[in-house]
Amino acid sequence: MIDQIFGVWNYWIVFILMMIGLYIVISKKSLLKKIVGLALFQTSVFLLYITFGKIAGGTAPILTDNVNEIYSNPLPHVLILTAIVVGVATTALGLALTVRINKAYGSINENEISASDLVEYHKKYHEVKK
Amino acid sequence: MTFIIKNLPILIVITPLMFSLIVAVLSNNRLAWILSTFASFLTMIFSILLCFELSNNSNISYYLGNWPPPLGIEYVIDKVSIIPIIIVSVIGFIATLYAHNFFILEIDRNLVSKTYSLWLLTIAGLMGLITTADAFNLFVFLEISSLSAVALVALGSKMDRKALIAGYNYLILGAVGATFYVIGVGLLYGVTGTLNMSDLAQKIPALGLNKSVIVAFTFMMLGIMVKAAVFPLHIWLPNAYAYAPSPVSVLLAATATKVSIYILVRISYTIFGPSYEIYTFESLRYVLLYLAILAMFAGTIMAIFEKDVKKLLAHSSVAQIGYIVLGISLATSPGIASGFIHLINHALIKAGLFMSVVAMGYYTLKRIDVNSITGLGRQVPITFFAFVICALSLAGLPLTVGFISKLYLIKAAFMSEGIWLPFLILVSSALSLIYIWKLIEGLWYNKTNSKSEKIKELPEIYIPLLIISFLNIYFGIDADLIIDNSFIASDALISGIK
Amino acid sequence: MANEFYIYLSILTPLIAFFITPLLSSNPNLRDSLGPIGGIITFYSSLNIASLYLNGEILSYTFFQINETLSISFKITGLGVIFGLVASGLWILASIYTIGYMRGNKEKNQTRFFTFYSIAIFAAICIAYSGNLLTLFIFYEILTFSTYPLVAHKQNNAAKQAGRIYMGILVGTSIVFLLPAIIIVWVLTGSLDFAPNGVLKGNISNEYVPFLLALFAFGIGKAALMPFHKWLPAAMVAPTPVSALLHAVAVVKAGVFSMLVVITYVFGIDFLTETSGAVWLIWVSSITLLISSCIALTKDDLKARLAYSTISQLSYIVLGGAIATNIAVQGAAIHIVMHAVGKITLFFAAGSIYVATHLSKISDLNGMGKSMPLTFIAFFIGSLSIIGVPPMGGSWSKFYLMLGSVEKDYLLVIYILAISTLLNVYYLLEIPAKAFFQPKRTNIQVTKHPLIVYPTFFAAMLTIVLFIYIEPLKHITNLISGNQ
Amino acid sequence: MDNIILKVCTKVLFTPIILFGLYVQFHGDFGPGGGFQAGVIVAAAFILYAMVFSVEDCKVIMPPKLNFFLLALGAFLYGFVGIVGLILGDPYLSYDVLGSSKEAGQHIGILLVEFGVGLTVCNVMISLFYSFANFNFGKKNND
Repeated sequence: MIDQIFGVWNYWIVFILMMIGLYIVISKKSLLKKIVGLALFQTSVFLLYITFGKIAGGTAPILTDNVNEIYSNPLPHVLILTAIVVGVATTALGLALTVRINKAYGSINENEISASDLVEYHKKYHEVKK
Repeated sequence: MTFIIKNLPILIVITPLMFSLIVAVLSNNRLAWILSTFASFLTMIFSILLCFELSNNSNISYYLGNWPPPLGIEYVIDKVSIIPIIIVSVIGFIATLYAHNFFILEIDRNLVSKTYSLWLLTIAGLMGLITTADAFNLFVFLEISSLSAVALVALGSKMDRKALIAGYNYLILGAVGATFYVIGVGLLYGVTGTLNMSDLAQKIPALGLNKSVIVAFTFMMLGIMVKAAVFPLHIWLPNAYAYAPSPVSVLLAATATKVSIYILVRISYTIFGPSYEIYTFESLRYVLLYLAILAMFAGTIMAIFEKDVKKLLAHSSVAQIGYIVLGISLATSPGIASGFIHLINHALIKAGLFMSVVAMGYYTLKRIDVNSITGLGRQVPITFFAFVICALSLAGLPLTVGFISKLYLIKAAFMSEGIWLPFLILVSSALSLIYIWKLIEGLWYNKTNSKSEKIKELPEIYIPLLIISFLNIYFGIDADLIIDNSFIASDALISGIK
Repeated sequence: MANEFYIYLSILTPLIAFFITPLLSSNPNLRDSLGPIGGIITFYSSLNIASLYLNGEILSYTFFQINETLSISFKITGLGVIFGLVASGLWILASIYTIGYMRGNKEKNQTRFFTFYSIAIFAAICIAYSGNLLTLFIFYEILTFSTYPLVAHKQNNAAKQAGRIYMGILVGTSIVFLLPAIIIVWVLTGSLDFAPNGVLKGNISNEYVPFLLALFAFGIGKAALMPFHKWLPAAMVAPTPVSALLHAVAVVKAGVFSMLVVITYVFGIDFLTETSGAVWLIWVSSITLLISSCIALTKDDLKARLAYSTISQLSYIVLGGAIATNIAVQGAAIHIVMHAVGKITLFFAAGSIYVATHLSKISDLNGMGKSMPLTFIAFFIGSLSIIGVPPMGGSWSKFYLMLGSVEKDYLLVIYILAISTLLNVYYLLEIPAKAFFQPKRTNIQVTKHPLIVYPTFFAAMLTIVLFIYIEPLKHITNLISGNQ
Repeated sequence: MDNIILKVCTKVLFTPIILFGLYVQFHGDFGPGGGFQAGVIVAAAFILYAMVFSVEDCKVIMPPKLNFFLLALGAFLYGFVGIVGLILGDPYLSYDVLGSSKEAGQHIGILLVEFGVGLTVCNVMISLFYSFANFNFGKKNND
């Protein structure tokens, strides 16, 4: 039982970070905070991959004269390098959109944005009625 | 020229990719358009060549950088993946041909060439998604295509600021979906040590009822279901399609979700196919089935009450995705084949519908909603004609592609589930007639006491439109090509299960 | 080869008219003459097809093979010959009449009207000669969609509402009921072709037969079985030539024709008798027949009354099919012809009254008989034919229907037929009676158009001719169920 | 920022940072390093310059147009090297045929590709910085 909890503590961290990130994405009204949550969520996945790749006592996988040296699996790291780039692109695009939204709506709060869209809709509707 | 034949699987991906980089730095918008059209034309030619290549052998496999799998990345083209390849390349070409007038109207002039760059990048991403046989590479292409698609959607903000919100929601949901997928891939990699799809398929059955694999399967399916807009994970779709710049709506509606559905099929049948009894539980099949039925009705009913025409079409897309997923969830050869048939046909139908609706918006310079279309049909007769053909095709009028897909879908549903399922399908498609008819009627009726002038229709807009409507009819009559290939594809998938 | 040429000719003529008509919009005379000319050509080829059929030659032609089991193909059947003759023959009359009506009434968008008129005829003839269920379904739907612009020709709100009901019921039923029925047949038998004694025998267990038949019966909304009859009265907003086309020639006849085809060539009369799967249909059609006759009594609008009368007459034909004996089906097939001629007379008359006086209420027609004697005499003759009084053609079909029900001992059906005949007498003869014997109340300007009056009178004469000249028709109907 | 010490230090450090970036770039062939790291390091030099002086000054030494061009060029280089291999008769992204021997080919290929990566990463960083640097995050500006 203790092993179940503390023996795999790295997975617990991944899991907790993941849930925090997802919770932020779902619950926060601020568009900026959502992106922060998303970044956290993605980072937790990076950790998950790296946890797989790590071998206790292993070093960087660089060829040396010592044939018996233990080294970590390099593939997850490479994959995560790609995933980090993707994550950066996502975050950058999200931030850029947030900036543009702020410019267009004067707010980055979801509720205020939908309220102002509603106002716009009603204005248009009344114009049609006139 | 043999190196072209030899390298076709990668050429269809890198042609749009490389051209997107060239187009990005151009300052002349027209030149950017010509180059993009050329690139998408080349892609289409390569895809068609690939089709011929494939008629000789059952699949073409390509090792990137000469690294053999499972170490290297493998690209595989087989009888299944050729279907979405043809859809994306043909629709991509027609949409690119069609795009120019709209982009210079709807987007800031100095952004047009970059828009084309994103556009080609989307096509490249979609092509990569289809061809790759590496689970992680698939994630990269998933993000390439969806990030560029998000940027394209957000570019609609010059016309309507809601495009920004639509793009933002698309981004967040898409990123969560892709991350879900990558979690699943990570878990699979953790237990099998490989990322190659066929290698995974070989190793998973040996693991039995491993919890990691079950969780991985769930995560991957969920992630792709978000991308494929399977009900109820579709909420990003209507706004994204509705507020994107017009050509982007055409491209995305016709291709993006189709490719995601193809991946859904790939995951559940190719990767988990050999261990089908263990992992693709009967229950999951039923989850998909019921979600598809809900999607059919929810999408249709939302479309009936929707005023904005582009959004209406997007809601109808949700319903149509329901039909496709329904066919696939039947898990029989005719079922999957009918899913593929509708995959192709719906791409043709929705491309035509979006093209004609945005053309009307272009001519009248305003957003098309149900009230503003009254009498528009006589002002733009050619566009109206194309719209009617595609709309009737959506409704499933005989001699159009919509009828063929409905015929096979109902047959497959009847053969595996009995009468209740075809009945539900038909009720929902009869309901879909309501919104189709609302549009046709609105376009056809005259405005009360106002003489409307005829609008001069532009050949560069109506020629691609007429091509699409012609295809809608042609493949409704000569449906052999689509039907046969869909059955070959579904048989190939089903044989993986056994 | 040379014989199949007649199939091409009869199908392609209206199609060519459809393509040429829009090109001739600047020359109304030439455009309008296309209708009668096309009608004569089509009728000529239909006659040839009929005589070839009587000589025992089976013409068939596959237009397109979609895959091994699906094809768009044409094949001449006994019922098809009858329906083809009716559709093409009455097209001549209707097109001449239409010219007069459209000009006399100064309607707008005449070119569009004629264009869709010919495509509707095209669809009707294709239905007549269709060789399998898929072809039948395809042209059934095309007929629905091509008649929509005709129904909603006036493009006002009333037309919009009516058009919605029309499309909603016809397309809705065909998608929800007819299409699955066809697919069930396809799955069960692996083919959709018509066969002289049905294809379902041995492929379906007996308890499902009524169910499948119900899908067909309600799916063919054009047969106007209750409760899917509403579209017919709704479609009355259309110009009268359209009503004539819808109620006498193309649409409703396509519906009952499809019903008979399904009963004889898909189920097979013997199979239905064995399984008694059509008994429920007898009662449904009888009820439709009675109720719609009663509703017709209450209608004061002339066209609405005729519409409900049509619903009840259609039920005769369905009833004939449902009784499922050779004689009853023969009666039903003859009734297709007789009712077509009779009802087109009545609608022509109604239309000429409308063009001449702009009256549409029955109560306004008092005493009009003196100012338009020819029209009302035609109306009277047409009514007698519908009622079934010799020497009008309608008597034959009722005679056969009664024979059929006697053969099967459905005595109640005979009573119902008798009651409905009495109702017919009341609601149809009331109109000429009022016109001739009531004093004229209002002073109304009467303007006649020769192209309207003569086709009307000619149609009325045709009902008498058909009574005498019944033999060839009997020959054809004898061949319907395959026993030479 | 008008701090003279910072300005002088930046001017002195600017070149060594880029040089270090290049070192990391080309060392990546044999040891830890490579395009990603090098790109970020070089970008850091420009970003430092922009922070100490001003974004406008930085835009003089690295105009946004050039920045965008180099960004595309880097990615293009990556793809193009692959295409060269493809034309010479090997699959895409196979570098064996680029040199006289397999090793030499790999060497040249990786070098070029990593240079492309470095170029792109560096310019992406700079352009990200440009697009966010001058933005006013206050309430809606009434333009």
